[in-house]
Amino acid sequence: MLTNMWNWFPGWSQTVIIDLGLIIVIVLPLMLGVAYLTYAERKIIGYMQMRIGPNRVGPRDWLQPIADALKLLLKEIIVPTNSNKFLFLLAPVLAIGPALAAWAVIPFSDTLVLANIDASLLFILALTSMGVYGIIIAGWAANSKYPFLGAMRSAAQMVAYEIAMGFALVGVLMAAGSLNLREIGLAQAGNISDWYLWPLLPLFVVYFISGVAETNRAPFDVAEGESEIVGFHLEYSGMSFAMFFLAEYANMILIATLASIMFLGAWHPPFDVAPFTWIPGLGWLAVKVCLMLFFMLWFRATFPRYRYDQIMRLGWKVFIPVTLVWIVVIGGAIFLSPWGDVFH
Amino acid sequence: MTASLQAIAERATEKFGESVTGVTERLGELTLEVRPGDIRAVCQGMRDDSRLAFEQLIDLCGVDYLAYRQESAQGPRKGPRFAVVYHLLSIKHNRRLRLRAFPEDDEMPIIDSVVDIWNSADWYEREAFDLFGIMFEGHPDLRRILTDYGFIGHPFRKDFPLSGHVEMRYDPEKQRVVYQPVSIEPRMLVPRVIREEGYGG
Amino acid sequence: MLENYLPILIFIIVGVLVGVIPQVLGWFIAPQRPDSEKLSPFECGFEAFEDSRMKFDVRYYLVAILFIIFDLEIAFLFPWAVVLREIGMFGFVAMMLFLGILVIGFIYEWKKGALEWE
Amino acid sequence: MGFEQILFYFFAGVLLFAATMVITIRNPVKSALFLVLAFFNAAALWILLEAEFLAIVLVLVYVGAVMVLFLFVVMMLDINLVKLREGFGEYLPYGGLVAVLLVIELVVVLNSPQFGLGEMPDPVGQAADYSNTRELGRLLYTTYVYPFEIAALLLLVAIIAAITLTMRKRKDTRYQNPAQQMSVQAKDRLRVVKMPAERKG
Amino acid sequence: MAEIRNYTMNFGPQHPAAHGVLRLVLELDGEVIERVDPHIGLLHRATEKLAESKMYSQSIGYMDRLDYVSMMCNEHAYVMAMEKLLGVEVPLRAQYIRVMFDEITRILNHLLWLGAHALDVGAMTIFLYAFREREDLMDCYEAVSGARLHATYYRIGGVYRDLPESMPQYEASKWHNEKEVARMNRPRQGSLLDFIWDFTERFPACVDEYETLLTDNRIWKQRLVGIGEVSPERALQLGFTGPMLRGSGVAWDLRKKQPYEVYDRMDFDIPVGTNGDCYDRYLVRMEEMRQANRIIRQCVEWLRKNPGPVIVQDHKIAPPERETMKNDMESLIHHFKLFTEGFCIPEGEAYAGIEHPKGEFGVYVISDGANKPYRVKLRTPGFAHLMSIHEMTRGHMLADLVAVIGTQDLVLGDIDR
Repeated sequence: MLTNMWNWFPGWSQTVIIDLGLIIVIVLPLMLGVAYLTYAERKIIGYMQMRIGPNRVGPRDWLQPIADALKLLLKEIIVPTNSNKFLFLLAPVLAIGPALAAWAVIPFSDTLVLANIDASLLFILALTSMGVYGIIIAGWAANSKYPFLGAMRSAAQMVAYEIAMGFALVGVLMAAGSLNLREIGLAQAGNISDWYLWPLLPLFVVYFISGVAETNRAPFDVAEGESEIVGFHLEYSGMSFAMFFLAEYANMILIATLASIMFLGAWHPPFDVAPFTWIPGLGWLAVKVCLMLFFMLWFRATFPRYRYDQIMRLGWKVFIPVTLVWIVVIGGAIFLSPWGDVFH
Repeated sequence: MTASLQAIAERATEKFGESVTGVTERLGELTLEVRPGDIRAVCQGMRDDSRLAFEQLIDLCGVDYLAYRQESAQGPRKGPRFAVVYHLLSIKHNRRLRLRAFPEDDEMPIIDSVVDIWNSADWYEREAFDLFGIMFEGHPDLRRILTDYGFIGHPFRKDFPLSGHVEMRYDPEKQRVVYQPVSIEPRMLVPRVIREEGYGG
Repeated sequence: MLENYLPILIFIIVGVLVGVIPQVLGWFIAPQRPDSEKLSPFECGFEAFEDSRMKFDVRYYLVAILFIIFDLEIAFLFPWAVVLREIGMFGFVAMMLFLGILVIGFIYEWKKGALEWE
Repeated sequence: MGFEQILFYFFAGVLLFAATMVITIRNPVKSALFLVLAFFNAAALWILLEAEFLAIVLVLVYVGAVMVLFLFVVMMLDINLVKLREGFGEYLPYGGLVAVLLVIELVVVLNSPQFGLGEMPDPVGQAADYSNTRELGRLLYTTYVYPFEIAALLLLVAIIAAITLTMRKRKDTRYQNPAQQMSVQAKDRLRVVKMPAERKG
Repeated sequence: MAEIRNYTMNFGPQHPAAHGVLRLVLELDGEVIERVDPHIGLLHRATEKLAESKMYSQSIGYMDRLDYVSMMCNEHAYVMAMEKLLGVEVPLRAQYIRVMFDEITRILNHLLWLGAHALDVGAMTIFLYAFREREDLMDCYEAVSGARLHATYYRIGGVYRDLPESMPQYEASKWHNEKEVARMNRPRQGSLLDFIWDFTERFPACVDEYETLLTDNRIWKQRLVGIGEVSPERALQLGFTGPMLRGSGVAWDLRKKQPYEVYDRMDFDIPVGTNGDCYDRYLVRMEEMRQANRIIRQCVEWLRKNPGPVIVQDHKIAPPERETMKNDMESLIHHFKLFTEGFCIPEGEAYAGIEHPKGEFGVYVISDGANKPYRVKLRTPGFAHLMSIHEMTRGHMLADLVAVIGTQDLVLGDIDR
């Protein structure tokens, strides 16, 4: 009965339904991951600050993120009077859209990838550069002073760190020789010594820190620095605010995943020996992503906040020269030096 | 009269002559009465003279002498009503000094400002103006500092009732805060009494 | 080749829906009690001074232009990095020349203080 | 009418709609956003033509960078379109003339024999593992290296022009040199003074 | 190019970094501060006018609410001014208790300053660490006076009562099982002095913990070094006192220069900065916490060895114990007299300044022989420091304004009085 119901659909819509199913399989765990990342952040930073963190909702306080989501659902969405309504409500969509769409090309293991297009790395860079729009329009549409200044500052910050990120990715491309993330992952096969972490260490550091700055987190969260100009989503409340919240955490997970795919040998176990290979590729990727997320949470608990011009200085004057120099060094290593075959 | 205070008193009377009208020393503190006209010259001298060297103006406060010893047998004190008291501190000689000046006019008490001698006098003078109504001539920005925007009267004067004249209340119908005449009548729990010397044996 | 891009299109549509549906849901479920005080822009408790459109600050314009130029630089670097091994030394020297010219521009910016954000 | 035709007409339709909205809408920010929508659909069309690298770079550079600049400028300058549009009436004939001229040129060029459909080889569907970027890279850095270097010079000119036009140094800002800030050591900034207590009182 | 008009903005009362109800009207040129105009007075309670209508001992409670972060130091200045006018001699044990609690208050104040300052600059964790130590010190306050914050423990002529012999214990609850409660009660077995002694042994390690997190942190240095620099001459001109003055390099501390109570018997040092920027003031206050710890230890050692009266025995000023008041006619009359009409202070005026954690806190009293003061003027350090905010932040950026507000250790109760 199922089959004739299945081929009742015309040919092309069958592929659409299959893809829709695959997308749901990616989006749902991602949403849960984002929800429990917020919970993990509150718990981990809590323990770092010798307090317990949320422990009231649900058995072993596992339902806290669901409770947060429901609360935000029931909060009234306030649209300030002299702001233009359409843009005000469009901004969260522009923030969350690119954050989710980038997951289409992420390879979770050598076989599990939704859209194995050739230029997947370029696609992700293009989409993250789209993320700036949500913030700019949110700041401008609210037509009030604080969010506008906050939006301008975070936009300029994201713009500055996108360049550093782009250069860091060029380094990975030179090593891997292909834009396709799956091939970059495959190029790092073998044990831990083959990961791109070691030959491209400065690029890894620059990429990860730029990623943190790109998502306006930890020492770079000047846009929504509580103690100064309150952030661009100041006038938002209810589900619109939840969208920005969701977008920030989705971007965090995206940056962590990209960093582990490109530098920490994607789904490869550290040692190609028996006990390690039992865990599937996706498991190893999850471990690495959790490690990177832990670093991001750790940053937030310990570091004070950079001042805005120091962030721009770091972005322009430190990261871009470092990456440029390292690109030339790798280029030289591939051609001139004997260990050119480091990148087989 | 410890040696250091004695030195200040002599130096001051010798340097400023008749502009210092009174010198009293009590409880280890020296107080100089200064004529209001040349308060600026005295303060300038206090700061610049190497043997006085009062680098810091610690405090400047207004005093309203209207009801001074009012409850005593002889009745309230005569003389000018408002006074401005300066507390100075010398870091070099580790000494303190108090200057008091009585502006003559009681209706419109006015005295020269010492902001350009010690910049810290800026807000103190604004506070004395706000709470007592003492005008400071030459002050760059003499506005109210502690009382509400649009407050009428000078609250710390003795003739200003403790409960004030105006009350502020949230009015639910108008959904905003409204000002209205004060609704509590003034009451005195403990009477103010001045005991004469040798009271009760 | 094209069947790879169909899921991306659908994913973008799903992403937009994930952005829109909760807001629409929130619009209907959450209480709606507009109040003039609530709807005024947040100004730390006092009414805003004047229209919030900030005067033109040239810094943002300069950062945006520099970003475009460096973005183009990255766009040129990408294909070069992919075919690095095939085009050999000649391609490498060509790119070093390209980067050299742009590093001159970068140093010029640095010295003129265009990167300071004061 | 294959699935791709449907997509093509959809994207082309949205592109035309967005383009017309760009020039007709009143609010400058909304017109900039419609321009972004137009670029997005142009990229989608290019992907249908399997020019994959160019499409994504179009999104990366135009939507990611150029439109951000447009939005920055448009949001900050209070351009009121009403004033810009007043003169629409009397410029119409000249504008119309130029438009007609343009159309004629297009018709002449496209009807010439070289551009006939026959001469153009219809685009061949590429194999699955075909890498558009790799093809582009092979050509760009080998045969077309000379225009590539000129592109670099163009970018250099753009940098210098942008800076000389807009650099405005603020005069009285207090700068901190980060290198000095970080070289500061706690121990050379603090001295703990052992001080005998002066006599009491 | 269009004329760049400055951008006026409210750094208003409802703002996370406004330390209470401080409203700053800022004029910004893009990101740089052109003008700062503080509007204070939102927390003005006319304490001085109220004190004029209350008996002398009744307005000790007001003094706690002035600078609600260092409570006993405010009381100390008020009480010292009255004792100076009365010419009464405070028993030695009471002086030692007062010095010990002043130093405990100094640590309390510096811990809250550190937490708030670090939180404003972005380091969230320090706030929680600092408040962990504050809990223990507030337990000392509670053991002595019953209230964690507003203690009203000092009285004219000494302190209210002697140090308690036992400390309250934790009980097991849903959140803490027996084993944890036993661990938490370990320092609470002995008397208050033992508890304080145990605290002083733990405290230097805690200060080292804060220093490891902040002092050599590159971002902390970038946010603090060179911000809000004040030269020693300007500091004196602007009326700076306490850590703000010492941060600029002037070695001036009332506890050493004009010692009161038993400070001249205490052995401690004075930290002095060199450049007078936020980083120096941060280092000065951190060192002050260590020195305060040393003073507390010396007081505890002395207090353990010599018991004695804690308030002056002259019952015309200090009320007699309640037991004697019930069965002795003489003390009943004194008790009745003190609590209905109070005592009269002979005519005169006095100024008593102490080394308050924020600077020099002075009380200037004029009495005309009545049972109520004629005029009480409170010289609070915050008022003088906030005056200079325009000069310290002009030309800096908005984020530095938050750092300067933090380094000035502003508490609006102290400024608005």
